[in-house]
Amino acid sequence: MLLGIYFISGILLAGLIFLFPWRRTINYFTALFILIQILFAVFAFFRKDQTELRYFTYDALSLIFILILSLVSTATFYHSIIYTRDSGHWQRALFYSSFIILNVSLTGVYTTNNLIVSWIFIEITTLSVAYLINHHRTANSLEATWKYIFICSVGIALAYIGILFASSSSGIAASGDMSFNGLRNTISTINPVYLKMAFILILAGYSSKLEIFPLYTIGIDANYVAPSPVSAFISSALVNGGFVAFFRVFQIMSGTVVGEWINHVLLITGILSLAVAAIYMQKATNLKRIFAYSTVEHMGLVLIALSLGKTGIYIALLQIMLHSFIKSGLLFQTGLLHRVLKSYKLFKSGGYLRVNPTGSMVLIIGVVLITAIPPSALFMSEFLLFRELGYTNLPVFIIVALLLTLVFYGIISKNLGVLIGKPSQSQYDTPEIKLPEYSTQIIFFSFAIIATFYIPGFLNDLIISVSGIPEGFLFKVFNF
Amino acid sequence: MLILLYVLFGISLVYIAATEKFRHYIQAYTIQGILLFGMAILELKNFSILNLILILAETIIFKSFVVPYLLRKILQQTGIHNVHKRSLQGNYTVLLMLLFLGISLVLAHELSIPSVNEVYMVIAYFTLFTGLLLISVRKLLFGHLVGFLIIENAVFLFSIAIGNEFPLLVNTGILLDIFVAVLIMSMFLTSIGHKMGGFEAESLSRLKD
Amino acid sequence: MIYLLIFLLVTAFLIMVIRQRSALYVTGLTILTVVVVSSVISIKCLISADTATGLLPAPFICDRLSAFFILIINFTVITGFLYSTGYLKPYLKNKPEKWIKLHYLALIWLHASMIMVPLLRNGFWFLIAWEIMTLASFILVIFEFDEKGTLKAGISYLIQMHVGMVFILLALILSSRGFNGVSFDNLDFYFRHNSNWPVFLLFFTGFGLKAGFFLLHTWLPDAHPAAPSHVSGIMSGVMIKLGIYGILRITTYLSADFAQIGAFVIIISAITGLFGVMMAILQHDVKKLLAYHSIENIGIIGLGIGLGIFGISSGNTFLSAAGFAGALLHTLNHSLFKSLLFYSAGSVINQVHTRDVEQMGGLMKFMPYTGWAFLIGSVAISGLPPLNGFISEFLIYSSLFNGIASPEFNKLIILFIAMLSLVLIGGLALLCFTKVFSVIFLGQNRTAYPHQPAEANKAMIFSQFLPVIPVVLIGFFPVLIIKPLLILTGSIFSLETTALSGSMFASMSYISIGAVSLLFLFVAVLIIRTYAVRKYNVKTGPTWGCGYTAVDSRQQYTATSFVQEYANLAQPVIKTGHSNINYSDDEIFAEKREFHTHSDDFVKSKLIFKPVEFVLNLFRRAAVFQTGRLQHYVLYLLLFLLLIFLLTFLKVI
Amino acid sequence: MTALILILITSFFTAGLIVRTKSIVSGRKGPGVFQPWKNVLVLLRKGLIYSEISGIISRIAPVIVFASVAISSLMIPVAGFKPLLSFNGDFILFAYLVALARFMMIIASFDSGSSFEGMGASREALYGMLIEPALFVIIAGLVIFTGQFSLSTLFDLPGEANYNLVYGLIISYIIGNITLIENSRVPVDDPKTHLELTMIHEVMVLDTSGFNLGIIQIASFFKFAIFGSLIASTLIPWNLPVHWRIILFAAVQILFAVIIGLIESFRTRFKMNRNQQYILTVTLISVLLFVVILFTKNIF
Repeated sequence: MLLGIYFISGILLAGLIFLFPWRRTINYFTALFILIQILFAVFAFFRKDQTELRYFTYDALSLIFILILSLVSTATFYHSIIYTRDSGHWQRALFYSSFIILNVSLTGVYTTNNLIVSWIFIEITTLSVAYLINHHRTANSLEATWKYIFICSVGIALAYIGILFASSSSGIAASGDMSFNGLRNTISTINPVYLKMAFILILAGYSSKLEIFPLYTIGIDANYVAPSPVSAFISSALVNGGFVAFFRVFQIMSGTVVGEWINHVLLITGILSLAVAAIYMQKATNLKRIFAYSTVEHMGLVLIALSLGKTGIYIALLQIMLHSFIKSGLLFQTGLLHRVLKSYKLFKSGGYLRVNPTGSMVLIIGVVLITAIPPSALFMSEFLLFRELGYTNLPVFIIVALLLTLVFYGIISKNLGVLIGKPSQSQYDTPEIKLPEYSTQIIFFSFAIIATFYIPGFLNDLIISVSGIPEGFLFKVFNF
Repeated sequence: MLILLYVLFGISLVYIAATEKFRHYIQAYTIQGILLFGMAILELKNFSILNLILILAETIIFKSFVVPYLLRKILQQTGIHNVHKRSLQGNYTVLLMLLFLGISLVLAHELSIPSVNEVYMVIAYFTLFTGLLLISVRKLLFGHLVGFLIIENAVFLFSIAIGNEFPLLVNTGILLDIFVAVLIMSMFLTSIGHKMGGFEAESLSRLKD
Repeated sequence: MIYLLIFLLVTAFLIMVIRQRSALYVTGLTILTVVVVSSVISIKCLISADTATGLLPAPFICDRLSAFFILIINFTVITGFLYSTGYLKPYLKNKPEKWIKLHYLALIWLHASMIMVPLLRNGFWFLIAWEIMTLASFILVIFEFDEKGTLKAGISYLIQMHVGMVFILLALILSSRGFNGVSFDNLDFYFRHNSNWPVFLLFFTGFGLKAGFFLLHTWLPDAHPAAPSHVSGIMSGVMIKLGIYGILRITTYLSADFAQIGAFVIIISAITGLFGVMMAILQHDVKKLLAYHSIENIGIIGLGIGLGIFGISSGNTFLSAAGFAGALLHTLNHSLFKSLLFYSAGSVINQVHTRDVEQMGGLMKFMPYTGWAFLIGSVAISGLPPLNGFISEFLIYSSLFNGIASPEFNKLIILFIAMLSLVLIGGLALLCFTKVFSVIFLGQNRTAYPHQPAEANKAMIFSQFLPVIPVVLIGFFPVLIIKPLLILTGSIFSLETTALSGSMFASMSYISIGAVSLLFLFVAVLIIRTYAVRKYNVKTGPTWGCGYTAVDSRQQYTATSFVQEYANLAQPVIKTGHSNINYSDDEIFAEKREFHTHSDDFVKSKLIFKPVEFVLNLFRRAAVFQTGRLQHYVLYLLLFLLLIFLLTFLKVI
Repeated sequence: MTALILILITSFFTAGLIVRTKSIVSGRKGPGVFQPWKNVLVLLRKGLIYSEISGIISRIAPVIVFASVAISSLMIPVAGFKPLLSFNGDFILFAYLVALARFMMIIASFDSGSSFEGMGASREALYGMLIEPALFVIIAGLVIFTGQFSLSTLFDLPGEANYNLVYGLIISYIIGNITLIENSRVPVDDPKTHLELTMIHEVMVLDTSGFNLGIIQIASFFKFAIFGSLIASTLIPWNLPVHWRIILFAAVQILFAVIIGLIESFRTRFKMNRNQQYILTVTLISVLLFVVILFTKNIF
């Protein structure tokens, strides 16, 4: 019922925006939607593990991501208001309506308990995010959008074939029960070869959403051309959507006979993603592309973590959660940077520190956090990751450490260039950035810092219940 | 009867791979839609009336009418008719198709499971590969779109082959998704044509480091 | 931990919002608070017999080793901060205000993290403190980002520290397999059941990167010149010592392979020391020179540690106790005189706006206090009596000769090498510091100064002379510290030092006598001289020019010429390159020309830069895969699937 | 105390003896044995002239040079006569006090801003650096040989079981060479030359005058006596009666001075760039001695 209200109100509001396409009304409608979304998130917490509308369940995993979504989308909305200030009416209407649909569909992806429904919602996110990416309607954004839709659709088609393979066992086909539970129950009857096919197709297909190798490229392009609030949203909430869809399949399959094979595939994919991110980052000349590659890197780490068993799942969830906050904060800040420096290009911008000291402080904090330098809580998850790797797989440890160092170098050196390098223009416009605009970034960043020392109990419980590790695990490792 | 449909489907794929006129693509695609409808009817034994309507919508209406209409409209708007550029000679494309057919045979044989008709799988794999091949070798965006549509056909074939009967709601969702995807893609295609004055994939390679 | 961090975060926020001037006070106050609290704790810790665990909340553990390092850190940070109040004044106007505040903030964090590093044993928290330390110092280093090369130096520093962190992490993780937590305390168990040297080597690499041992030192000579002087002083004085701390900490856990480890440490330290000082002599950038001297001193400290480990292997308590004590004392001493030297150099640079010693000269007249401070530092760092550098080198020498006296051939060779290198280091350091002191402060200025140099301001002078007090005290009265030092060493490394303490005490008292009588004799001769020449007016005349009367300041002996013969001698190891422009044929009247020499660090150019450049080039070439074409992206998908199929088919995965 | 007195006495006549030897060999009558000291006494009673450029360093450095050499002489044993300052590791203090003197000499030479004095300083610093290992290698050898750690006992070679006069002679040879280098004598340097370009020690004191020059001269006399005493200690058995020891000591000192005089008479000085080779040769010989001692003690 709750979800129904949420869906209907979302769709209604998305439609209403077109009926009343004025700035003020649009903002009100979207604000209303955001409010509904937050309320939904709150109520969902009280309905943990209940199923609604047959295909949707508020399990621990979905609750985590609904929480992140509602925070990120609130912030995105706030920044979008400022960003779309000068857009045309229809452009803005399209923007917000797509944004609402995107939110709704992401909630669908997070909460659904059905393989196919999850697939449907993933496809909707692709379609709805297209208009957000194409907001500027320049040649570049058209190109990126085209690539995004096309590759995503091809990828998702593959994923669909994968799902078909997964359901190929006699039992599931007969009952037509494509819920995750159904799959879990019948999975042992499926031919392992088909399972492998299914897994690899789903992984490759969803890699476009997950922003990992092989289909990471479109994510980079999309991040690059999209308005920066949208980039932030893509890098966090949308990527999380891909993760949830993939993770549910993974969690079921990892328990089977092909579990080990899956771990190996994940390891290979993760390292490939990491390598791609590390190598291409060195050549990137655009701030947003660098951050996009950093997303690829983090998702690669998440995959590597997933291959490490229960603790790995804990690490992956922690990593992806923190990454959502930090990366979206960073990209919001990058948007503000663009307003000052007028460019994301590294060789065109510089001296940010002089022009916008407060903003550059925020950027510095963000960069520190994203590179997992303490006090970033990412350090905690990466520490755990390295711990597991050190115990189980030393060569991978070394490769990952090397690649991370490269990434570290890339991010730090390129950002420093922007921060304190030589400005190319003699005079930048005086920035008109009000203090509240930094607030979301600062809040997100402080989440990421505080998490090093304190993870809220309910959140920790949720992550633990998803990953299934023993209760006192963290205490033992960290002597909290 | 069924085997004839398979063969016809395969021929249509080869035709698409070999031809150089977009008009022929559209025609072949229309025929494929009808063929798919036939296969679905013949394959699925016990279907309800609702399901029938759905399949009808999916194949005949969607694949044979709406999409070809859209495609034709694009062609009219842009005035492009021929594949005048591709990265691979037509001969090689056909040879590659042959290779893929072989691979599909092997794959279908290797991955066979009792409950699934192997011939279906062969044709499904073949369709999938053809779609991917088209995307890889064609240099015009229109060709890519057709490639994507063929991949969607492959998906349809797989779902018939593996024999899933998804609940109606879900099926509608899938249908709607694909439909909207194609719709949006064609819209973007048109605007790319306007913006960039052409459909060459070359012009869409500026986003890189 | 949490309260401390909250406190620091609140200060951080406070500093960012308040005005610049108050920010300075807040910084001072915060540093003072941390200093007082940590000093009290560490003194308690030093006094109490057992390792006092109850003093601090959970993740912190204080023992005497950490207490010792904390006290050193506190002293240098105080002087550094005081110095910065004067040093930063010219920068206040032309740097963004936020940047200055960030600098203060980083200073606080650097201090706090340096205090935390020795207090933490849990690997996770330790690494957090370690990384914060790196980050804070990085921000401090790139303070003058407008200068050429600063950023590059800073980034190279940051990356190398990161690599070092990975080594430490790896070592920690490897050694705590089978434990729940990752902690140094697991080493005890690990070392008792496993081969010791591989993990020790990993730790050594990680900590050695911070400390600047040979091959791992390349960040040091770049970062120190780039940093403002107080930061160089703090970094060189204490931060790199935390690398030493780490090595000492690991050493306390060792339980086997002492001979191999000791030999390794001695050899690498000998090379480090020699290399550091050999490079230092050829530098004309005063701060770079001092940075290379830090490497040299790390080598000396490392010799002490190596001797200590060596001593354990042969059961020679004297050898190990004197070695460790020498290392500890030299750590303290170096923090004193190196910060002193960096401060003085900073005062000079502040006045003459160049770091090139060849453009200085005659500053003793303009800045007498700074000159005196630098002279004292130079004498001390050269290890000359009666200052403190001598005392620690004396301890290390004692340990060495004690080892030599009871020999086995294999060990003897190593000790012999150690001795030779220590002697050579001493001689070379003398060459180096006579050069740098003379060229900067004596004679006349070689080029015109941008403005008349003036004495540094009071804060700077005060903080320059603050370290002089312990430098002189330890130098003249080593008797006062030798017993506590040996007790400290004994309790850290669980050695029986009472026997050693007696003979050492005797030696030290004689050294004190010698030093004091030197002073007395000096004063006495001065008085006699005054008495002897009382009838005459002390006259001044022109410098003897060998009959040539038009002597001017450009004819003075320069730093380059002073070390010319040495440079020729060192040519096989350190190439000194020239850069000059030849005359062309159509040039009838010669244009103005420049000639300068430079000596490159072959480790940096050959072992670090070349491979890195190669790899980065490779990566740039890898970009051909990024075509921006949609078809290719789909092809990647196919290739990926193919790869996985193949791997599966070949049973690789 | 006896040791100090003996060193003092030695310092009074060695320099004169050298000059005397040289003059006799070259067929001149020459000055008296105490002429150098008379010169010094004259210097001590003269006024001071400083360079206009020089500052405080020129004024204090000579005093420190003198003081540190004087203090270092307190540690030198004379054939069994205990020195005043004697403790484990005193040779380190000794070596470093000499180095302190060198440090001060060098910076003092730079203080006047001269175009010559730096040359001497450069050479002094380099040669001092190069010769220091030789001294330490000898001491290390002696430490192995005797198991002692103090100058007052280290040089008691003749008292050791495996003693052979050859050791004493080699050590004397090395220390003799060290003396020549430390004191800038022929063949490393010619103190009587009048060309600033080729001088080492003398060029460093070009701008030093009067009392300051005097005490620097005294310091160099001291240095002679110190090394002479070390040679004597290695050659004379320490268990002889006191008077024998004093007589032998005097004989050794006279011989030492005469030999130096002879060397200065008959040898030419090296080209400046060959000096390093010479010094390294001395170091090499000391390492040889060390190896021989290793053999003797069956450590090899």
